[in-house]
Amino acid sequence: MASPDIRVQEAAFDPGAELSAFTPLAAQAGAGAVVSFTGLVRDLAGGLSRMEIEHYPGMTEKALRKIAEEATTRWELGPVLILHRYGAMAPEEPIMMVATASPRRRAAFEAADFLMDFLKSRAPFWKKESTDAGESWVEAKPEDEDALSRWR
Amino acid sequence: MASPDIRVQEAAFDPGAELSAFTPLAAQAGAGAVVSFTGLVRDLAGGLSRMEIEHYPGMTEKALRKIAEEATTRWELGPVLILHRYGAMAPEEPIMMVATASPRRRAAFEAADFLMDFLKSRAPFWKKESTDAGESWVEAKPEDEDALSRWR
Amino acid sequence: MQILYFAWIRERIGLPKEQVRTDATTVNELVAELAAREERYALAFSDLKAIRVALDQELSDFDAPLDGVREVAFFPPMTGG
Amino acid sequence: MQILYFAWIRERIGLPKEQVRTDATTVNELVAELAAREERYALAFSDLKAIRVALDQELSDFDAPLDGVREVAFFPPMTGG
Repeated sequence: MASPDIRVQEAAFDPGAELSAFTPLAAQAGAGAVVSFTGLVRDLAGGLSRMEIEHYPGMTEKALRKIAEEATTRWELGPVLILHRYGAMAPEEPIMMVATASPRRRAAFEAADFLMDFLKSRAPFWKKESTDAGESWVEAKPEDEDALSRWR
Repeated sequence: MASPDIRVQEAAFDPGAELSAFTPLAAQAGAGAVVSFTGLVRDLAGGLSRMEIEHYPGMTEKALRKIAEEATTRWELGPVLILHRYGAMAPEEPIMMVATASPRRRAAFEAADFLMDFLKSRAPFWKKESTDAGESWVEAKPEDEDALSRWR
Repeated sequence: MQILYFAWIRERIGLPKEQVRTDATTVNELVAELAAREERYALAFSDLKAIRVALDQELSDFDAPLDGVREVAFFPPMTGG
Repeated sequence: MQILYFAWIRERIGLPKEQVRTDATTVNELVAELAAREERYALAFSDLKAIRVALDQELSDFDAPLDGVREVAFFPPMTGG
């Protein structure tokens, strides 16, 4: 199996272009099921002017790789993609994406879900929102930490 | 909320191009989470030369629309896409795709999973595989029918 | 009444659809009528557990009444996705 | 030992990182030393439940030993994805 495609980048990306590149790799690996998750900058309170993501350069790729490897030991997976941006981004822009592929649809779904749960709470990214009212760090939700218990 | 985008077509499609078109609609609808599932023709036994999908023209779109509407009543969803091909297709080609969008990632995942479970067992499509050994209709798996009980 | 057949049921019977006059009041009665016609019908309907039925394009049951139904479709369990 | 701060901890302390000489044997001892330095450190470390620690880029605990550790990072719970 190919090693996971892990990218941590400042540049914007097109989720569709990523899925176009990913799908043939999945097919060639014998997968019949491809699941993708894309996270977008959302203007929750209204008036969001931008989102800034800080990360821990030395640790980030390592943490993502560990999460991807854990997924590949749990499920029969073809290629795995994890792509996460840092820096400044505007509302509605894609922040990150994961894609999984498997011979079985349940495995593809579960693996993508797993990657997202662990990425949320175990990969060193922090979001800061800028609105008319000022800047504030997004607080972690208790349910994000709780979600990890689904995978024990 | 926009009505679900339901397409039943013979023509090939590009899952990436679909995701590129879907993602901005999701963002504009206030969704922060986009999930896609793509099904590919898989050469299970080796030697698959083609897959043929028969469907029930009058019923198919109606059944897909009903499944999509059930999903939108269960979860807070932005746009919903269900695209399914019929006719002849080659190994590794995309057969079908669903995409969901929601403010919450769990809702986007669950809705896509739900759409797939119901599409598998409640939408009138039948697959026939052609190999060197001849043609054969793909048999429904008991676990596909069982999967529906997850959503009671 | 229009009757449609799909997948291997269509192949066994050798027809995608046909117009039928019937006094059957339920799907089960209709199936019995069809199966009594010819060997190929009997063969197609030999295992009802492997067959699904739709009445006017809605999935239904074999004991459902046929009152007012204009289109009956028989097919194997679906295998899309 | 290199110490890194991220997000609001970085902002409260006013530094992304610093080199520190310490005899602390656990993360807890190191935190106590830092908090004793100045008000801004005390403020940053006032609620340890809101802080996570990584030792040499692996998530760790506050009672973990610092033997051989070269890089300690303090940050709030992650909010990526």
